[in-house]
Amino acid sequence: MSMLAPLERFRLLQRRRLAAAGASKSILLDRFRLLRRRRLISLVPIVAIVIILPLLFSSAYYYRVAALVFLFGIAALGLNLLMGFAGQVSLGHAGFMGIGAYAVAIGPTAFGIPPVLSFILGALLSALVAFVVGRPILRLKEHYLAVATLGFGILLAIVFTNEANWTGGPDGMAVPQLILFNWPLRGAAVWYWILAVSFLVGAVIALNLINSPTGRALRAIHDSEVAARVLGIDVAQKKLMIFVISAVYTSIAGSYLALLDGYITPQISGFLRSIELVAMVVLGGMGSVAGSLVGAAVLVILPQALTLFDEYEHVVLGLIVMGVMIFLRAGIVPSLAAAFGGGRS
Amino acid sequence: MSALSAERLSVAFGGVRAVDGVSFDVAAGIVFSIIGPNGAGKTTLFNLISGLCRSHDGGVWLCGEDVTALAPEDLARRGLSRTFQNLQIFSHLTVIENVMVGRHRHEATGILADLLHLPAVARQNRGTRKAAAEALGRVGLGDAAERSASGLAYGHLKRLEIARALASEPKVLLLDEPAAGCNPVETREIEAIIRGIVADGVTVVLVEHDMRLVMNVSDRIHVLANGRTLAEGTAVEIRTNAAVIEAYLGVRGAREAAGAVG
Amino acid sequence: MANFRVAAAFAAVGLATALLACPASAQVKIGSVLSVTGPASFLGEPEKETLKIYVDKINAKGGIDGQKLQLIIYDDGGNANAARTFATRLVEQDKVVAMVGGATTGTSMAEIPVFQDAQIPFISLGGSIRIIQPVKKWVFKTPHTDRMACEKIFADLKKRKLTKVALISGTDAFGKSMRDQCIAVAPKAGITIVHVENYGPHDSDMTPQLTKIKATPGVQAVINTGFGQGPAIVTRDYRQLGIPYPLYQSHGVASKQFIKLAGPAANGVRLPAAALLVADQLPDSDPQKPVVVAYKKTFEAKTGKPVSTFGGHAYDALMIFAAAAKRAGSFDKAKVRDQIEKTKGFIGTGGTFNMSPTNHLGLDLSAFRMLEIKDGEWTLVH
Amino acid sequence: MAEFLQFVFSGITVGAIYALVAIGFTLIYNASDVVNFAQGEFVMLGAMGTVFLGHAGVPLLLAGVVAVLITTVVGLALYRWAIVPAREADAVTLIIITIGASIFLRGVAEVVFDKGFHSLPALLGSNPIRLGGATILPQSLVVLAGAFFIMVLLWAFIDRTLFGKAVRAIAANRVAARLVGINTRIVVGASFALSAAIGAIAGILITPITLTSYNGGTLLALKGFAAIMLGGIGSAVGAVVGGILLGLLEAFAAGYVSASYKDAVGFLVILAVLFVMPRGLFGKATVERV
Repeated sequence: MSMLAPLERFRLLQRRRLAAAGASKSILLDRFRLLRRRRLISLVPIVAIVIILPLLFSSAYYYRVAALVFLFGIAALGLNLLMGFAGQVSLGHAGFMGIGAYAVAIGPTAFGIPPVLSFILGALLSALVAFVVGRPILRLKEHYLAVATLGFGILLAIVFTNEANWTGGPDGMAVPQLILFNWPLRGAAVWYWILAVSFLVGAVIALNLINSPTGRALRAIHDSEVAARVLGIDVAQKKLMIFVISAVYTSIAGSYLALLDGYITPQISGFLRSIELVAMVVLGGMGSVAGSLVGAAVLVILPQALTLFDEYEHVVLGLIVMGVMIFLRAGIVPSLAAAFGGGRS
Repeated sequence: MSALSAERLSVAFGGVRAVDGVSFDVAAGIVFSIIGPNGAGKTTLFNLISGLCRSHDGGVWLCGEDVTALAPEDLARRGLSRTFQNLQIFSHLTVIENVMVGRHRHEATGILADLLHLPAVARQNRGTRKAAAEALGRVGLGDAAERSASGLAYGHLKRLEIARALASEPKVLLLDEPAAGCNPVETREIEAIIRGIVADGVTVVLVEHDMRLVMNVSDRIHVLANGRTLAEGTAVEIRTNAAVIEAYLGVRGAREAAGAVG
Repeated sequence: MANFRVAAAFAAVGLATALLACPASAQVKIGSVLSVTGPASFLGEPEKETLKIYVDKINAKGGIDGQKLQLIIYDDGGNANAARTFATRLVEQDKVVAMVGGATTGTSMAEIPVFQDAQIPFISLGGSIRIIQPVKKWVFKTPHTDRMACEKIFADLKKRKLTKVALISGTDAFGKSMRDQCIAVAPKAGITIVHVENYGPHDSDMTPQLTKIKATPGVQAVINTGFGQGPAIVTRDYRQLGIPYPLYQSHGVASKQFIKLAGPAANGVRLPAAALLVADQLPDSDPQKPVVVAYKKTFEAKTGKPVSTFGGHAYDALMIFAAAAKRAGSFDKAKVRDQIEKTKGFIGTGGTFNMSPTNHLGLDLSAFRMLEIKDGEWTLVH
Repeated sequence: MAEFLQFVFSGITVGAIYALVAIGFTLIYNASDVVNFAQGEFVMLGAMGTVFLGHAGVPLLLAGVVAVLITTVVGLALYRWAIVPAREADAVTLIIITIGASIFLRGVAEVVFDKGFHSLPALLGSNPIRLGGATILPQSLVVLAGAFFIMVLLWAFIDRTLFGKAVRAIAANRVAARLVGINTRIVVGASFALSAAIGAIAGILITPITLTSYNGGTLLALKGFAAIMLGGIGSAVGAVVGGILLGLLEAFAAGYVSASYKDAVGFLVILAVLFVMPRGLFGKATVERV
């Protein structure tokens, strides 16, 4: 419920703004242009897909795969804000997935905190951790930043593996169900809708950010830190801010994953998971909101499709990853958008 | 009160004294040019003033305030802005967004408001966009506003940097070779832009190799050679300064300069 | 607009994938999700080969009640999330009547809710006792639990009058779980654990940990719980440091590969394992002998690889299912489940299974044999 | 004291392994700015290739040579078919390409070889050397010597030969290097080939200690990557010193702190070093021109 609040508020605001603007045609047109400028229009096809897809689904399996696509879309979107917009690499983001996941697992079982509250606390804890480690880590650049974030992620994975009294150790632990108003959230279809809507909310917030003063400052930092600084942008503070926001996105995705699976193991925060998140961002397209979803879709759906190839699965997966990056080097969405529409995405 | 003073600025890189005890004083509302042969330390001097590197000695004062140890972003908030010799364009942004970033120090919404796109953000975005469009108009790039910055020609990028710096409404503006790579027509346009900026009461500090431009717009000229001050004076004084002609302009330049005076 | 086209293309790809995934056969399907790749691939690989061989064998003999089996195997790479997705796929898409395998504890635990919800019998190949305790209606398993391995080792220690032991364990799931079980059952067995050490599953040198064990006073024996390459390195380093106490390994290294990797250092190591490893040495009176000899011959002939107990667990699970289906007279899931639970006196590679509503494993300590490695070969300790 | 010495020996053993793996990263990085995430697969290919050629009856020495050659060809192929077509791409894209290559190579190894663990015989036997109550295997010293040998060779190669000059020129400015007539393709291609060969040799030397399997390269590469960051990327000396330091840190952490958290201690120290020296112990500072 708490996750839905921002969306509700957003709609309310939109409605209020529309009402205030009156309904004259020219103003509506103006509004449309504004919407376009805010790029919210890029979400329209995604909304359409969210609504149409279930008509094609013949079983809960499809719902689950689609739900996972949106789930990893949220995580990739968070990482994309950091990598694609602010230009800062993180090879340890799965660590935040782990924090979110173990928050909803440990909170209710060890402390009796209701799952919904644990969910929120997990996001806050991730934000806090990101805030504390972010300031020193983000002073580093490029490969050094990469290894520092990598180390951070591995540290968290080690903690989740070793503190077996809390986490169940490498075998993992069960996660209590999320119950909203006496209605247990179970079944892949329910999660499909929750995750699709959550992704859309996350996408709206991301698009809001991108076109705000903060967002412009972040994109500026990506291209030239020096120029950003002489224009009065506190680069360290902005980087830290986006690191925290990005961590919250990823943490929320982690919480969802734990609740969806009902069971988690420390793999959730492992090095391979971090790399997978980075690959989603880069495959889909750095700096593209739709790209985050497409990148997630590719890496979630491929392993399902590639079972066809049996033992050659990984050979084909490697070839596809290389091929996409060689031929669509800006990422799938930006490259295809440039090829088809000539427009920016 | 002077808009900008530098005192005994010095910095060395790997034993080479790039800037060595340079002092000067820029009166408010003038064009103050810094010239010198390649490697004289002009850009390094800009970096020292704008806080990108730190002087071993002396200090910098902006409108009477000691700003010696301040970071670039703090200097920007106090009204110092600059452009770059090697372009520092935000190439993933559109032209107008580049300039909108220049408005950053005048934008006041918090991160939560930004995330939720509260009405205040929309209002402010409109204001920022308007101011940015104005700044673009002043450098003659009004038509290019919605284009991608990476698609602009070199000369236009130079102007884009000026517009971006202007949008921050600086008191003192450092221009690092704004006319580099420009043809004579474009150079005259840059000259007009600089005159317009000064007319608005902004103090301009200019590093430039195009002598005609320097001589035309400068109220005072400061000459560097090998990191040290060689001379300072008005255009006429510099043109006739024997040491400057010797060290910097060379024989051919001296004849040209003499011709220009005559 | 460009965005829309991209999104549409993405939807089309998704749809195509979905269509590809549609099955088209009317045989009786049984599913398996194994960790064929990843860190637990040494479990998944022989399990996969075993299932393939024996499903073919069953079909060659005309199937079960005239119906042929179709085996669907997915590789989860050792990842619990992937395991759950594939489990959902088996249930929802492939419509399997039973599931044999979930190679590790972590993946099995993630899969359990899917089969519990769908009410489909699930025979896991995971090691931990958590899979069947507390009892879950639709979930069974065939491998011995790590608790049994601890008890077997402790019993052997008592026979040798050794009571003070040091533990060294891998931080992987198997090693950690067995370590915890050993610590838990030690007091009951009259064993004192005087020191505990860990190592990472991919470490290449364990001498610091073993040095500390060597320096601990009073140690009489050392137990290493772990699987994969770690135990081989522990064994080698153990000899390098010249530690004089007996070294026990777990059933996690019950394959010839361990002896090959550890080399001469493996001599003298003891471990609890199923009779399968010493098939030829069993007395002819041993009821397990025909079963394990047959399995060993078949597996080694078909794959050219030495037999391991891990593949044996898959054999046991498949055969328990087949027998139960035959007894049930149909592939009705509930009836098959009831029959699996009524498995009595079934002789498999792991021992004799006697399941009940409260025991979904059905093995007792006698299933384990204590082996010692002598001159690079398994030998029975009498 | 004997205990302390044993931890030192353990650290040297593990550190030499990290150093040998780490050094493979430097040449490719110097020539192309690419951190090659498939470097671990080169290590694996060298080791598994030798093992399986040995199984096929090829004498081990010959098997090793052939495995190194095969890996070298794989390195060249990686450059020719994956890096060249994408050469204008940015660093992160290139990293993802090498990650794709590493998945691909692991996939191939899984099919061509097998999924089991394998070992190779130690070069100087497996009787431990005893010193002051502690022991070390001769193979540890072989690995250490190998790391130093390759380090010296690489240093001489980069500092003393025309090829090395070309590599440095390309590292400094690719376009300028091309303008003065350096065939960047040949030089960078050769760097990939040499890095692959170094990786394969590393794989053969360390396998008697670490054992090998089709997916054993990934974690080794991870530690190697951490080691070069500690030492300073691009420096062969940095790679070796970083590797040995990391090994010693882990051994002492395992001995005196907690074996469960020894990897954590390693990374914490790397983080601490980077906060003080943001470009590692031997990294060169770069000045951004504005």
